[in-house]
Amino acid sequence: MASVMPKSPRSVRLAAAALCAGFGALLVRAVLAIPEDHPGLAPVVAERIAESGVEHAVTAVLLNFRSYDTLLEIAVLVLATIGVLSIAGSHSSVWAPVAEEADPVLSALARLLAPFMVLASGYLLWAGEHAPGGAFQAGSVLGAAGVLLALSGYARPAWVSRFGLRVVISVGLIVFLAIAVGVMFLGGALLEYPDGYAKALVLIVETWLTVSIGAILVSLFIASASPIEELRARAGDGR
Amino acid sequence: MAEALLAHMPALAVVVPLVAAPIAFLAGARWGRPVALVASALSVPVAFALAWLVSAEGEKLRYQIGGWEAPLGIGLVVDGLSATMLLVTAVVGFAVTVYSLGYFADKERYRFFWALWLFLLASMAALFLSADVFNLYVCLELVSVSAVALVGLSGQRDALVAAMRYMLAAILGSIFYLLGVALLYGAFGVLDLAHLAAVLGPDVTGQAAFALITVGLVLKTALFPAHFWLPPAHANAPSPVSAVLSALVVKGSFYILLRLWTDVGDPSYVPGMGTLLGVLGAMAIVWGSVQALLQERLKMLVAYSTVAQIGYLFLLFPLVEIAGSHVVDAWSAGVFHAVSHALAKSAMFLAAGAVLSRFGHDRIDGLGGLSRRAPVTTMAFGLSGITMMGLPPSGGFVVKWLYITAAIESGAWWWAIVVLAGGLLAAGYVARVVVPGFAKARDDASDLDVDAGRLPRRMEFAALALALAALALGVLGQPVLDLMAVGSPASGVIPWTGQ
Amino acid sequence: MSQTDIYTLAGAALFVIGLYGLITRPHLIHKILALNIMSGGVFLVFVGIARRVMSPDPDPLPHAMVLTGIVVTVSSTAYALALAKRIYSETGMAALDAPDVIEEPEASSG
Amino acid sequence: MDWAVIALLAAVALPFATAAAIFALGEARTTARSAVNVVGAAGTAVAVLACAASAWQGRAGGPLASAGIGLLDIGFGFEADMLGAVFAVVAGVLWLVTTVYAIAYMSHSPDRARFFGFFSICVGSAIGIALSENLITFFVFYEMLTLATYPLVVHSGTPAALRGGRTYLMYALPAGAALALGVVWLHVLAGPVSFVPGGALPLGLAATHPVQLTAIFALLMLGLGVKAALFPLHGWLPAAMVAPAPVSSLLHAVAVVKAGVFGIARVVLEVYGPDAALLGLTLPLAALAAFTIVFGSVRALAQDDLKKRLAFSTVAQLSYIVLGVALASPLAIAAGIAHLAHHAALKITMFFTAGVVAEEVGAYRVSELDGLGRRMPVTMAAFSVAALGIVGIPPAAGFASKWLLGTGALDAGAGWVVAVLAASTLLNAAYFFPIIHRAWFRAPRAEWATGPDPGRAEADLRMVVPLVLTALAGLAMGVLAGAALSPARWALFVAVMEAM
Repeated sequence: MASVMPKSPRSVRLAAAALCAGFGALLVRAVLAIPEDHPGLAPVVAERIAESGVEHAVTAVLLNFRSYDTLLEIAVLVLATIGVLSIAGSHSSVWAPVAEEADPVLSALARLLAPFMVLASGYLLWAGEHAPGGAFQAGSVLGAAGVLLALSGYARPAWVSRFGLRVVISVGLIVFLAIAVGVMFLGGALLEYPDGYAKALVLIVETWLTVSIGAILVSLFIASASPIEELRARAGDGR
Repeated sequence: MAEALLAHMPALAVVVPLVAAPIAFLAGARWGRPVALVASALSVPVAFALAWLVSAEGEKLRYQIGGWEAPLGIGLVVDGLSATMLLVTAVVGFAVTVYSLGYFADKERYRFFWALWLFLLASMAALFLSADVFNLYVCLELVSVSAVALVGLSGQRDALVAAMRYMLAAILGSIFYLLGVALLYGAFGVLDLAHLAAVLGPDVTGQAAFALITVGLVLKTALFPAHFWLPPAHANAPSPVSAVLSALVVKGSFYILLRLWTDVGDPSYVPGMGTLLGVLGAMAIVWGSVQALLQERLKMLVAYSTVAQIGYLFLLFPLVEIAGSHVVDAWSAGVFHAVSHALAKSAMFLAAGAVLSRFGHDRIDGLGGLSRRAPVTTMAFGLSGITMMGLPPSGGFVVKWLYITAAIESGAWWWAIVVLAGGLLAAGYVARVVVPGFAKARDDASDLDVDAGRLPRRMEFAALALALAALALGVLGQPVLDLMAVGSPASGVIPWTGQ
Repeated sequence: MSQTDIYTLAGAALFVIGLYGLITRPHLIHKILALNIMSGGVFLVFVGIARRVMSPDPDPLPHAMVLTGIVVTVSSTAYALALAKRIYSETGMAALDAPDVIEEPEASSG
Repeated sequence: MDWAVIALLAAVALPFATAAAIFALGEARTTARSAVNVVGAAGTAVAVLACAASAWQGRAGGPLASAGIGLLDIGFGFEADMLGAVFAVVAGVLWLVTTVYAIAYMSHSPDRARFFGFFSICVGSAIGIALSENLITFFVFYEMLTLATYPLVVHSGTPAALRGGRTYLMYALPAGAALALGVVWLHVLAGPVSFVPGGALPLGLAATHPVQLTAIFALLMLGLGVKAALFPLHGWLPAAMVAPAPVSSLLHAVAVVKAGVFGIARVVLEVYGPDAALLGLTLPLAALAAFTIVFGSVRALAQDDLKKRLAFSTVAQLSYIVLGVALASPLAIAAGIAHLAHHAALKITMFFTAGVVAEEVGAYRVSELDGLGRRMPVTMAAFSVAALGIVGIPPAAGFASKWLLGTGALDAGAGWVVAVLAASTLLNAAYFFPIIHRAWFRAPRAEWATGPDPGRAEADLRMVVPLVLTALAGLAMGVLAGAALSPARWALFVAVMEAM
């Protein structure tokens, strides 16, 4: 962006340094006073993990014990995406190919890598049940595959319409909400998975979340990226 | 069936707008409108049902999400305070929705408004119900991102810059808050508010956590001197958004402060904190009012009025700390102020927005003869001004009454002087708008476009209805006072007593 | 000094460094990055707290919170970046204030 | 529900309902609006008279009609008692008369819906003040009155009007703040304060908290003194004379200013009671009132602007009421309360007249009134009766007030008051007689002879009839002062209760 950006005045930097020193001192004191032997909630999680439907403690917390956090977090993600779309201009420019004339080598490599990334994404999704992994990691890899394709000129798969884009972005949240509310009709509380169904429901949620997260990350990337003409024009200014 | 439905009311308060939000997003420019209208209309009976439940029960209700009890799971807690805030959110939200249907006549340009708006309503409901410090962080982020996105929605230059400033302040506030949550968990090993209250002790880490959280939330609440982001954001947002930002969003972070300092701990947990917040509040009242007196644009004036009125919220903390047996008065004053200011300020912004969208400008010196050209809107503005001034009969008067009572009872009469002086300053800036409205109509004295068409009536009357509601609180406010006292520190118990 | 302290102190240091950068750097991208550094510091504090349990597996709760926090941070960062970019394309400026009147954000009254 | 309770609620609610209807009907529907206005005012007049009747029934300590709604431990309540009924009847009945006058007077003015709407709110607030059962309810309506008067003061929208309005707010709003502080403080100290004849402070409070009670008294007097136009808080009243004539007539001679003196009466007699004298608060108040009487009269002497002269006369006359209340002997209290009604009828007549004169012949100054008696004999006759009444020439009502006040002062051992009365009477005469002299005994102004109709110039009957009626009422109150149910007799009843 702008090539010359003046620094803040010296007085501001001094004040900032003083402020940060103050916070730093407070933090050091507070952090060192954290009790070393407090078990936190780990014992409670360990005690109840068998009921969660998954074996990995972090996944159990994320998708069952504290699944409400995760639900709202997906809402933040979808919300931010809508926000980005709302200021990024029209849909069509969002989905315009980023690179019109992609490097043939890059393009070929991307096409080669993409299926493996989708596969890796699937593995991460499945592994999350008992090891580090899960929908977010899987979605990130899926998103990375999409970004790669976008960079190499495949940004707009033929099936993505405007409505289709909106569906893909929000499907994870909608499925999650549908299950969260649906279980209430079976007599439970919000997000209370019926006995024995936890594993299946968690998997359904995670699968659709993976799809949405992937789509969202690609959308965010493309919406924030500058069209190639604009980049070129600016590069021209710089010369 | 009805009983089962009632049992799920806390969840429904969040779920109704939260489900509607992605649906509105899918539905697009045209069909997002009815979706939003239905969802925000449904939120009103849900909020009333919760208020009724809490009143009937006479104590806190808990709803454990996922069936996992605290401290493992996340709870929704409905007490008088949260029910009151939900009720205000639902009522103001519905009025603003009705207003917005008229305001956003350009459907295509604002096609994302409805989804963002519903996300904001959902996140406010989630925030007011959450019983978990980390879940509150997620709620705060939902609130901030949806609020900022609504500010930037118009895509106009000033709005974008204001949104950016707001965004940076909001994220910074969230990070401070989150660090506080980390330290709280480190010190006490729980996240649920009630469990936290039970184990909270005089602990350096805990005190630092409270301080960090307070810094973060003060930033988000725009308490002086962290108010720098508020006036441009609230003034440059589309007017219905301005209304909700000033009426509800700043109250969200204040609500968490209130929970922490009066429900989990008390203002003496960190020595001097109550007084510091009160002094900043007093400075906000003076600074915000003086700035409002100097503004040239109506919406900036109203935004600075918000800066000032936020100050009143924070007088609660020193008075709760020192009021002794009269803690009820101080606590009720702050909460009642949150309610009456929400109604009055949203009315004021909606009125200002009506002026702006009908006459194409909001320069204060060009509003001569306004009372003749737009009597309903002028009336709405003037009536909400009465609440700002704290004159009877209005909700603002009850606030003033309670604060002065608490101040005199605890011998700290200087807070009473602050309250009264703030009322007089408010009269000054309200008069700046209302007085020229009475000026004789001369063609050259007014910039009000003679040919400007009529506004949709629902826009003018949405503002008037909210202003009248703020006024009615001053006489018929007892049910609200009763409601908010259920299960709160106002019922006479403060869980944590510092040593 | 325990393992926990190393993580948490490092986290605190990142927090403070980010805060300094946020205040003193006028460039919007710098500010957004500074906020990310601060978030990273907070996450590190969480990780340190998770590590203190004297068992082979760390406390899962802080980890879950960090994961949630990361997604939330990603979301808000994405929106902030999009906003910064839009501001640049509208105004040609990558800072909130005109370059000659840059102040720390806390002190500017907008 | 009891008829008396219905009357009580109707007396307070009807003016507000009328206001709402007027706002809803809007500017264009003149006939419907006027009809609603007259019907509302007539209904209110009936309601306040019914309140007076119920107060009379309960005068001997019987149950009074009351109604209210609770908020915190504040409680908003109304009660139809003897003292309140005086002010309620004065405000309610004169509203009906003024409405008729105002409909004619304002018939060519813009923004009438706004004007009559706020006018109704003012009257409703005044009646609310009269019938308030406790200090908080009183305060609520007092502040409503403050705000609702503003649009009427600035009604014409001219720069002068806006200036007058600003002056008014500069006085009234800080006064409201002082009053608020005093009311809350008293509430904290003494608990909920209902108005009770003979004082409402808990026993022994004056002995234990003399300083606080004195400070509260000062705050209350500061707040009430502005509307009562006590020196040095009177400055807004002459400035507010830019308002249209009906406003000056009903509000600035009756409803608004008497809300202030009525409040002083409530606080001194029915809150502090004997404690006021015990704490040594009544003598300074009486002295201030006496000074205001002389000061207002002297200032009136120097005014050439007719309405301003009347305004300063009002400043002086209001303090008669304050003085009577402060002297606290039964006769003096009776004088104050009776004067509340007497002055209302007399002064409203004079302001009606001033409005008619300004409208019909364009005369605003005393020096422009030469020979007006020949052009407007009926109007000027009414004016003269009222002027003589205020000066205290028997048998008009002012004489009864002054007589009671003088004897009451002697009862209270305050002989100096008689001197103040004598001086004031001379000054009254000095500023009113020239007007009467000019109107009746000087030759008409030359330019009137050349006008299209050099003869009679009486105004519309809808304006003349009201001012004749109020002049006659002023006369009757004096002539029949000894009759049952006259204001003077009524006031004596109240005074005996208060002084018990």
